[in-house]
Amino acid sequence: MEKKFIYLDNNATTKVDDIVVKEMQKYFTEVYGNPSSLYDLGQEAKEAIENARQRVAKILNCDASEIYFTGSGTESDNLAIKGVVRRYQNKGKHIITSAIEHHAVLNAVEYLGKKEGFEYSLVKVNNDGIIDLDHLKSLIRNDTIIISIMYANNETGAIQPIEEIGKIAKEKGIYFHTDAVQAAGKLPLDVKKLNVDMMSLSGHKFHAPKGIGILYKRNGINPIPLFHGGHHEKNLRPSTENVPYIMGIAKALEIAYDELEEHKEKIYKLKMMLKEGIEKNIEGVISNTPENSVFNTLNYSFKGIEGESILFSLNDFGIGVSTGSACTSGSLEPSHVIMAMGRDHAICHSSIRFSLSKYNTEDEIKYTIEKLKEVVERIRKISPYKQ
Amino acid sequence: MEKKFIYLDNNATTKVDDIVVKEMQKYFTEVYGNPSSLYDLGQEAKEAIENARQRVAKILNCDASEIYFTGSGTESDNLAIKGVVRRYQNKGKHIITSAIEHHAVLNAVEYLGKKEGFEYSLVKVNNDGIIDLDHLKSLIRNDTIIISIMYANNETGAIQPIEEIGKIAKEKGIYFHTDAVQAAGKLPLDVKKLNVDMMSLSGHKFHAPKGIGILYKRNGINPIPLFHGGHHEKNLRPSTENVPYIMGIAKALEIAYDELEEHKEKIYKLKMMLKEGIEKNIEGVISNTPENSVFNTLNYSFKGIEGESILFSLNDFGIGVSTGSACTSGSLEPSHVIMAMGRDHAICHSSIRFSLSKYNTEDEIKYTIEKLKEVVERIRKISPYKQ
Amino acid sequence: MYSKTVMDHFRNPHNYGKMEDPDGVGKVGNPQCGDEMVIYIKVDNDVIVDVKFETFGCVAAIASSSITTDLVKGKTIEEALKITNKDVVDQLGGLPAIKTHCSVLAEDGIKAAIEDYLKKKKEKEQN
Amino acid sequence: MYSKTVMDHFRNPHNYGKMEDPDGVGKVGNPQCGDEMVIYIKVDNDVIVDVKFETFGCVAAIASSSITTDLVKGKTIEEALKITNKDVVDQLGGLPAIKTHCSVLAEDGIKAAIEDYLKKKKEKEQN
Ligand SMILES: Cc1ncc(COP(=O)(O)O)c(C=O)c1O
Ligand SMILES: Cc1ncc(COP(=O)(O)O)c(C=O)c1O
Repeated sequence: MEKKFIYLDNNATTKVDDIVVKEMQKYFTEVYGNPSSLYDLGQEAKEAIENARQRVAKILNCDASEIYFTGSGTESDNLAIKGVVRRYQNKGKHIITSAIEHHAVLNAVEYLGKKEGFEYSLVKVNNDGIIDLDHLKSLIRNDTIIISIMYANNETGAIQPIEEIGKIAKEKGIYFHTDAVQAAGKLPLDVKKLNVDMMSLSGHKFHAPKGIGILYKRNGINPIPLFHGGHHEKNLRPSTENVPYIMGIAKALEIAYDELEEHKEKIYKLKMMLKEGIEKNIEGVISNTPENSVFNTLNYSFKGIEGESILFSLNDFGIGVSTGSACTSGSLEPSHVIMAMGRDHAICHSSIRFSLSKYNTEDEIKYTIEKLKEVVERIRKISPYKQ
Repeated sequence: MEKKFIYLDNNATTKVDDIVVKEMQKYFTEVYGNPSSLYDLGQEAKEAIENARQRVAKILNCDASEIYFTGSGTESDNLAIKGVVRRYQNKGKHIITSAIEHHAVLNAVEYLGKKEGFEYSLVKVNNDGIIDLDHLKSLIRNDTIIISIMYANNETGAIQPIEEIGKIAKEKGIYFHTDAVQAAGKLPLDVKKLNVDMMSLSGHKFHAPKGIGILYKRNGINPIPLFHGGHHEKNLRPSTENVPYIMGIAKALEIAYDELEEHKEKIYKLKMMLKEGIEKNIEGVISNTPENSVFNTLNYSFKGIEGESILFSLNDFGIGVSTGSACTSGSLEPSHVIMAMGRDHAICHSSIRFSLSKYNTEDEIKYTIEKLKEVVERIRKISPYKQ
Repeated sequence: MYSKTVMDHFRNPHNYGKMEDPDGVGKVGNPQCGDEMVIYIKVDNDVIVDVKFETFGCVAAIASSSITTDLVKGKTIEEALKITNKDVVDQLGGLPAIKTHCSVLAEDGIKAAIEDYLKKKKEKEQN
Repeated sequence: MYSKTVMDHFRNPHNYGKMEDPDGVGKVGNPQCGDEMVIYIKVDNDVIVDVKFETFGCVAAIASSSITTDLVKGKTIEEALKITNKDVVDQLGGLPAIKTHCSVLAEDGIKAAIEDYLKKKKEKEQN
């Protein structure tokens, strides 16, 4: 038990699936041609990535021509949002997003606000961390060009009413982008059903590597590229294509959806086990994860303790969890997501996220509950706020 | 002989070195943590990439804090150029680059000209495809903010006088960026000697994978990021770090410079063999590669034949070469690089690039010369312009 | 990228080379633009009894020339004039969109050769 | 990220817990900001003979509290007042820059406790 690291931070990143690793190998040293090259070695690479594009399109229920491979989830988010508002700014300069978005969306929007003359409004969430649709409607203006709302939140796992938001956007003729980075492999990605115009995915959240993303972009929308260069990805994302990772992300997405029911059942069971274990064994816990959440995520605040001290204590037992999102681990700010849910500051400082994967086991969860209880009790002894 | 593909298009992309492939593996499935995560699995990944950064910095003779990992050469070029001119546009709106740059630079600059109110001038090259320094000087204006000139040209291999351009830029207080994508692994990258403020590299040109780039950026210069998000790469390039490829690019760069003399000797010998073979055996050839060129590149025009027909004919013999750059293979335009050298249009349509690597052998070169001769003779029979 | 038929015609083009004493010659395109075709025809009793081409150009240009010579050989002038670039593309099993102009050039080439033949014929008749 | 000394103090903090009948108590920071420290001291003949802390906060905050209690224990009031956050950081073998404020909080905490002690002493003397 002590030897293997118990990884419960799968919303931060995931282990690459062995099958995915295997899938990629031949594109490093055998089919290593440039897909733009006309000789066989290049065309083989070209066919491979076009095949991958089709397989991804099938899962998203769209045309292969609407799938673009990018370098990350952050890049997909920025490309969609900056690309569209820069292109269509003559139609309006107003952006709507939410208070619980990932920084890849929030900081892009903030930059557009500060430096490029756009205005933006943040939709509120309720106590459960779910978008307030009435508030969203009230924010729509005549000059609103884009709405960007995430599909599932990375910190709490809360699932957002994307379909409804899509309908509202459609009625008003506003472009709708969703950051589905945390939904991939967990929720259906049918872009038609979801009423989305653009959708971002990131490979490393579903057992493909870090450094590959996908942007679904409905045909007819023409974002301005973030970078200019060759004709790759129809000029939307120039750069010699990352063939191995493109093959990897397609494979990983296929595995995730082929085996979705199986993973869902297994992981949800572990989640419920952890939930019960925490709520029955530990006092003074506040759940930050609503009922309507992705099947792998649980977020709790432990009263009287700052989250980081739990994180490091669990690490001493070989258990990996996070406070807030990994991307803000260098910051002292309490989680903006938990804050937006109206929790007290101190409670926000006390939050810990557990995010599971298909690789976790019941033994790991049992061990985690046991150690978590020990850790919380130990640190509370040091705290002025004992329970 | 017939079985193995003879790959002579290493300026388009390269085979990933087996050692590099091996180096990356453990970061997919063992050290798969997010470098921003605080527990051991994350910190191990963090230490790995910081170590990679230091090793890269050593080769570039700069501080590790000046090395940024990006998603491609194109991204590095765009980040440097767009980032700097957007940040410092109050100092001026004029950009200088050259007529022979890669599209990653040319199209970025053109976009800035068309859409963001910048002006640009293109430096001419001489018949050998080398920057005309007097012309460059004459283009400098009071409001010039950046000069971007490539270190070695991808099509002809021509080496540009970077050191001198750096001096001129420094004297005038103009930022200087060089696209060193084709120089990496072939020419010294000492940024201090080269007098550069920023330098772009791309992994897949020196046996690391496609989809990883490096930007050297002197401390004190603050480009505006292309995308906004988390705090990765000091906010300059947010996105969860591509740990395996970062380890791969560092390893590949080390191999390239540890073994530089050895590769140089071997590859240059093959280049000379090919050069002699072509010039002695085939009539009506025009060299597009000057004396002062990288040791792996040769570019010829074959009078009376269009390049693509040579390319496909050589492919039939299992030999991979290119016409112009891979990135423009979808285009009908003659090479803008050969055009800039003042060659006749027809000659530009007739150019073929041979670019070698450490994996090529003498037998491959002999076979190539033999087949090239056959192919050229065959196609000339079809052409109205027989020699 | 290219169909098997295109590659077959490129590898083994039909009817290439210069023709001695042609009845009509059409020259279209120019090497500055990357493509030039010269089409030669021999006509007997309004039937194209022989045809040859010389092409400077890409794979698609060479294959288009080759197939076009096949298409017109044995046809009457009238029939040959009805051949369009679409026929050329169809016979080749398709061409990449960016290469369509090669088939147009081939159509233009054969038309130019016929025009030249008709002009010469007229001149002869007038003499 | 953290030095071995920081982790040692975090794992086995010295002198933590509530003190019965302290001579001085300093409470600094607040949980809204993510850090709160309560420092208790017992003083005999101007010497800090015992010290305890209770901290809500991160690893650095807990370790800073712990080492600070070590630093002041057995010191005179005068000596204890000379201890700065830099001493705390040095004794811990360094702190990440972003966590420096934890050492400042510890310095503030011990000063607040001493102040409280001095104030109470004065009050007693005045009575
Ligand atoms: C000179 C030069 N610059 C930039 C690039 C673009 O690099 P990447 O394909 O990694 O975006 C290339 C090659 O593609 C190149 O040859
Ligand atoms: C919701 C969400 N969006 C975007 C991202 C950014 O993805 P990437 O790290 O691939 O840039 C993440 C995770 O890092 C995320 O959780």
